[in-house]
Amino acid sequence: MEWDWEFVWQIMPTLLEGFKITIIATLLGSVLAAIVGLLFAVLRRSPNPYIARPIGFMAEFIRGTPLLVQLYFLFYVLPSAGILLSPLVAGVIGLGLHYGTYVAEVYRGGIDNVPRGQWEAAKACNLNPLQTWVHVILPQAIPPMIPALANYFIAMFKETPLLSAITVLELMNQARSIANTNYRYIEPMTMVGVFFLVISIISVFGLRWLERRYGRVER
Amino acid sequence: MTAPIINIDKISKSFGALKVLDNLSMQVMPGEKLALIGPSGSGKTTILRILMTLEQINGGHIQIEGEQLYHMQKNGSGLVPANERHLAKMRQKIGMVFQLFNLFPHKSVIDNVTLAPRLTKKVPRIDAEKRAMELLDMVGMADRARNMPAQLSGGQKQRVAIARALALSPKIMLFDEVTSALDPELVEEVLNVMRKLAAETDTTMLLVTHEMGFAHDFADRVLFFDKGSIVEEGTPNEIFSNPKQERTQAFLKKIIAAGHRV
Amino acid sequence: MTAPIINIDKISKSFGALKVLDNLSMQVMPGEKLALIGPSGSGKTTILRILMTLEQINGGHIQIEGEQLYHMQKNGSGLVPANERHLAKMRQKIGMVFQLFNLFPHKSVIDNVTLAPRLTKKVPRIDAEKRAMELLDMVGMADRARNMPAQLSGGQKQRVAIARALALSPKIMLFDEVTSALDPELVEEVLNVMRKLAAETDTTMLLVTHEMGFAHDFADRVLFFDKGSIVEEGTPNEIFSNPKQERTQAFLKKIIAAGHRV
Amino acid sequence: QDNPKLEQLKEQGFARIAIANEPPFTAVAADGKVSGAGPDVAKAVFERLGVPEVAASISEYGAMIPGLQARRHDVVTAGLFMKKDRCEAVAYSEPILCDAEAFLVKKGNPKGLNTFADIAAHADATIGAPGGGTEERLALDAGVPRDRVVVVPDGQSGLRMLQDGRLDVYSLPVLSISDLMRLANDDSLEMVAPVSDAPVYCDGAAFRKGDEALRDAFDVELAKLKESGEFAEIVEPYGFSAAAAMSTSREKLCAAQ
Amino acid sequence: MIDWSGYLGLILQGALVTVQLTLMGCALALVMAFIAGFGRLSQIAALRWLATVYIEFFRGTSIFVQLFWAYFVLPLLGFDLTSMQAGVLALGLNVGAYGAEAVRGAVQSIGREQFEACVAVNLSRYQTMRHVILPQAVILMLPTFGNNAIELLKATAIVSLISLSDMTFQAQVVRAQTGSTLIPFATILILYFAMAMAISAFMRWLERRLTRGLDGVRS
Ligand SMILES: Nc1ncnc2c1ncn2[C@@H]1O[C@H](COP(=O)(O)OP(=O)(O)OP(=O)(O)O)[C@@H](O)[C@H]1O
Ligand SMILES: Nc1ncnc2c1ncn2[C@@H]1O[C@H](COP(=O)(O)OP(=O)(O)OP(=O)(O)O)[C@@H](O)[C@H]1O
Ligand SMILES: [Mg+2]
Ligand SMILES: [Mg+2]
Repeated sequence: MEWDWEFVWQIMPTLLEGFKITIIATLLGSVLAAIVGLLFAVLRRSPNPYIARPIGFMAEFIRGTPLLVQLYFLFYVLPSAGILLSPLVAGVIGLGLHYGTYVAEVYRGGIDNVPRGQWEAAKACNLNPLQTWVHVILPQAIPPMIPALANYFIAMFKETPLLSAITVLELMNQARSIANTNYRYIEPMTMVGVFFLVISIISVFGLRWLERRYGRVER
Repeated sequence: MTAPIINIDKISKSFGALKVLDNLSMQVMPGEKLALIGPSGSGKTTILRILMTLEQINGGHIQIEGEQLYHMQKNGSGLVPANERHLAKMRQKIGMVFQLFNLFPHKSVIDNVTLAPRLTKKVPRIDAEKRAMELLDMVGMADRARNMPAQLSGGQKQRVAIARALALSPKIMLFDEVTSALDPELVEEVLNVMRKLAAETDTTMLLVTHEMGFAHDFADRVLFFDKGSIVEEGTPNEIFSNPKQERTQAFLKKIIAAGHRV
Repeated sequence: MTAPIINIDKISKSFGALKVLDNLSMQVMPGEKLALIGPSGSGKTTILRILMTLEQINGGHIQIEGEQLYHMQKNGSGLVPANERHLAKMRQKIGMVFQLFNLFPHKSVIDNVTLAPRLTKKVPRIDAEKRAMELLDMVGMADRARNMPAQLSGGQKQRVAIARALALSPKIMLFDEVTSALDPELVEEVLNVMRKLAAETDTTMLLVTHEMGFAHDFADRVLFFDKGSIVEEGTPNEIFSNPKQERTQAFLKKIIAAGHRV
Repeated sequence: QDNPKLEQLKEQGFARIAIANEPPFTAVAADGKVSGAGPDVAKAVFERLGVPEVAASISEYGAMIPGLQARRHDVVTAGLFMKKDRCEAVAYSEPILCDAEAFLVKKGNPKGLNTFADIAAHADATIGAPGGGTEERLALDAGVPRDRVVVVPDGQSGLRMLQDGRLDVYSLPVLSISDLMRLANDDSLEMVAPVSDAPVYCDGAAFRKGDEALRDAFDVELAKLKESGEFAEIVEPYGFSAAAAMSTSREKLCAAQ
Repeated sequence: MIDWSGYLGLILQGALVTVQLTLMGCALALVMAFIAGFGRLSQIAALRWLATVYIEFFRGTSIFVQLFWAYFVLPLLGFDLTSMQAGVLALGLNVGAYGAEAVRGAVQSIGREQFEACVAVNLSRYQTMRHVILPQAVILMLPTFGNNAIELLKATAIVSLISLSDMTFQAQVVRAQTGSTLIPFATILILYFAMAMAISAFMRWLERRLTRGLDGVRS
């Protein structure tokens, strides 16, 4: 089978349409993962074992099972419990939960890296726990985490094709639909690869910049 | 006779199996300047950290200005462990300066000083900054108010840390080896600030130090610690020139041999 | 007169813009014990590292036993930079002991000593271990042969490192501040081993040290370095008791003031 | 004779067939055994051709023709209905299974959707169909915009999405819809069948272009099978009409738009 | 009456395929990780470049795209792969690219002084790697390898989309045949989690074994 440039141009608008959804899913998924991760990280540190343990197990479980199956679960099983999610919402929740467990580890590392003396100084300044978190710990913990977080968000971007399995019309699904109707796989599949590669290469440079900008803390 | 501002009553403290403080009692009078000396591991830091509520005690009681620190009255029926709210109230009376400064590295010098008043006492920014500038001026750091901590030398950091602790106007100040992490040539600038502080305010001060000369000049009273209890106490002259206990003598001899001025 | 075993001929070495060695020449006779002293940053370590082929030179020549170190003859037509094979051959003549021991942490003491002979000289394990035990015995570490390096003190590690370097029977041994990473009470045990070594073998030895007293006892000749060149050289007595150059005098004065024995 | 592909299949003793995960065209028993109308016919014909076994692999509709082209299967027997452009992409045998199209809708058909044109005309009605399947094409051709044609991976998903109100219509052949309704046993659903603006389609065994010789040999044995009545015995228990398949031809079906 | 035990058997057959895929994928990934990891450390610029291209390509394009490419496009280019081979190839090459970075990082984190000690005792480059650097570096790689293996296990679920009858695929089949969604999906979630736990238990055991007697060497 020969490569057909004309066909490539013809399918480009459709692919771009899908790409838009891919980007939206990644952005929303990242925001959700950032929030979910924080919840996981903070709850896992809870002194109450009845909170910390189940949350810990849940995070392990989510991290140990495939995102694809989790998506099926969210999309096909939850409705029998009366929770009906649109494909994109289910997809974003799946990405957010799954990557939230990774992000939680990044938060944990970042928080553990804030020296104990900072907690103690906050106490000596009589800050309450919320003030300590907001004004002392998080501002120091978050910047060094940014490169690692960005890394996971890029990884998430590369997993968005899984959303095609729950009927989200993102890049991969558009490509498959093109392939199905035209009986040509080579161009759409390759172009999807190119899209991902281009974004990845750009993000490698972005990451380097983030690492230079935020990677180090001066104390 | 006035009442002690700090009354430590038979407290004990263990880390796991290690008993660090054993049935220790001591009193501090308002405005008193106290130096705590003794060999490494004798529990000096631990006492300060307990007063700052950074460590829990395993037994005994502490009163600050007659009020329980780790306990509180429960509707007349007796003492119960203090809750966070009670501890926060008690902490208002106490400030601490750490060996490693523990400045907030993401905040400028002035923000380090104003953070606590603004958050805990809701002092308006403008007032907090005015007061902070006075304090920074006192420690000789007014011209560095907009710098970040990373741009300062160790001695400068420690002076800012002192200003930060003073910003809450505590009645009691705790100093834990505030010069021992500094390069030798920077020690004096911090000690000068502290001399000035001791002379100018009537804040009660507890100082842990290995600088015997400074302890001599600074303190009204010196406590010599060993293995978690007070072996000897007295005026600086009594302790440094005429120690009665053998252990105190041995400790001072070792310090002198190591080249420290007494 | 015999030929020098090491002939350094106008070498220079820069790190980026920083010129560390400038047109330096020196000779070492077989069996000679040489001490290299001088202020920090004067290039002492760099010379040893160049001899061990851990750094490249930027110009000049070095001969070991009359053979080029960094160059080799190319079919009569002239000198070309040495290839890895030539370097490996030349390295057989040289051993080095590092300031931080650099033992292989995943190998037991005896394996550290036998690894190189077994791999590079294909010595059978049984022979290699026999020789290793002799060497470990000499450095007083025979009873620790089966220990892992992590279980040893710094002084013990350094003695094993010496045995490891000796295991290849090099003609030249390089020692770079082998005691300066050790706790004071462990220094002597290493120096004793080296005294014994100096007395018992006719290996050529180059020693970089800040222990002037040891340099005095150990060396046949002392070179004083400053800023990448040799400022003064002579017998230990000449250098330590009667230095001619002002810079040497200043350096020794400073060392004595810091409390080191000369 | 001159049929190297058939010789090769005989040699290896089995043919690789692609099937869909869609009863009753195909069925997988609890022991993993593949049955269903399509595979059963293929099995019978190949046996007669001297190829004793078939190795079935389940595939998405969209992946079948590319899979055929990529030599992943020797033949597709999955209810892949004959249409003009498909006839150009693959070499079909004579018709095997025929079925009309049906809609699965909520009880009472609240949006009144009886044809593909109805869906196109409706402002926000969504239809679910297998990706690359006939129904997707029909919907798009009828003018339903892409974002209202949801590509559904399999029948159970479609059923589910309809029950959950994510779809207004789920479209498959009549027999597939019936089977879904039987399994679901849900009386809040009903079937619209046949859909009047969709023709009755028939599938055939689809071979790779270039394997026409094998296809022709297949046709010969298939004709004999139909003749003997054995064909009807295979397909009718699954609900398919043998007569429908025998009354039409590849030529006719491929000519239709 | 649905024959649940039969369908459970079907899922277990799928589990077997998943295990096979994981094992073979890990084997390929391990080989690629070392080849590419050392490629990046090579003194030969062309090898470094080649390894970098491999790593960036496989990390940059989604595993999903790679799998579809291996399955649908490679045969068109004349490479005939069974779906099992395509799955192992895509998974192994993808995860190998991530592993390569772990190999490189671990080797580089062994201090320069170990390399210098090897020069001083005249070991060749190969001997240095084989006897001194690798034994220390492997221990540092293990935690990352463990995570990579779990990522690979999870990625095997994607092969269900190219019709390889792995566990997820069999769950889909069971779902289509029985009409039940919850039971097959819950079952495979638990099985995946059990496999992930088994992998991490194995890696912990391996780490303990390899670090035995090395206490206090590195942390
Ligand atoms: N968090 C802790 N966990 C366990 N042991 C501790 C902890 N903090 C202190 N200790 C132990 O308690 C003892 C007293 O410690 P403390 O820091 O009070 O001594 P110190 O008198 O301040 O000594 P130094 O002059 O070295 O600072 C020591 O033996 C120390 O090891
Ligand atoms: N790898 C390197 N890159 C850049 N500069 C270097 C490097 N190694 C050494 N230098 C510089 O070369 C100069 C000489 O260093 P060298 O280590 O030889 O001094 P030294 O005499 O051994 O000093 P010391 O007594 O402190 O060990 C120093 O200024 C040092 O900073
Ligand atoms: Mg202390
Ligand atoms: Mg040096």
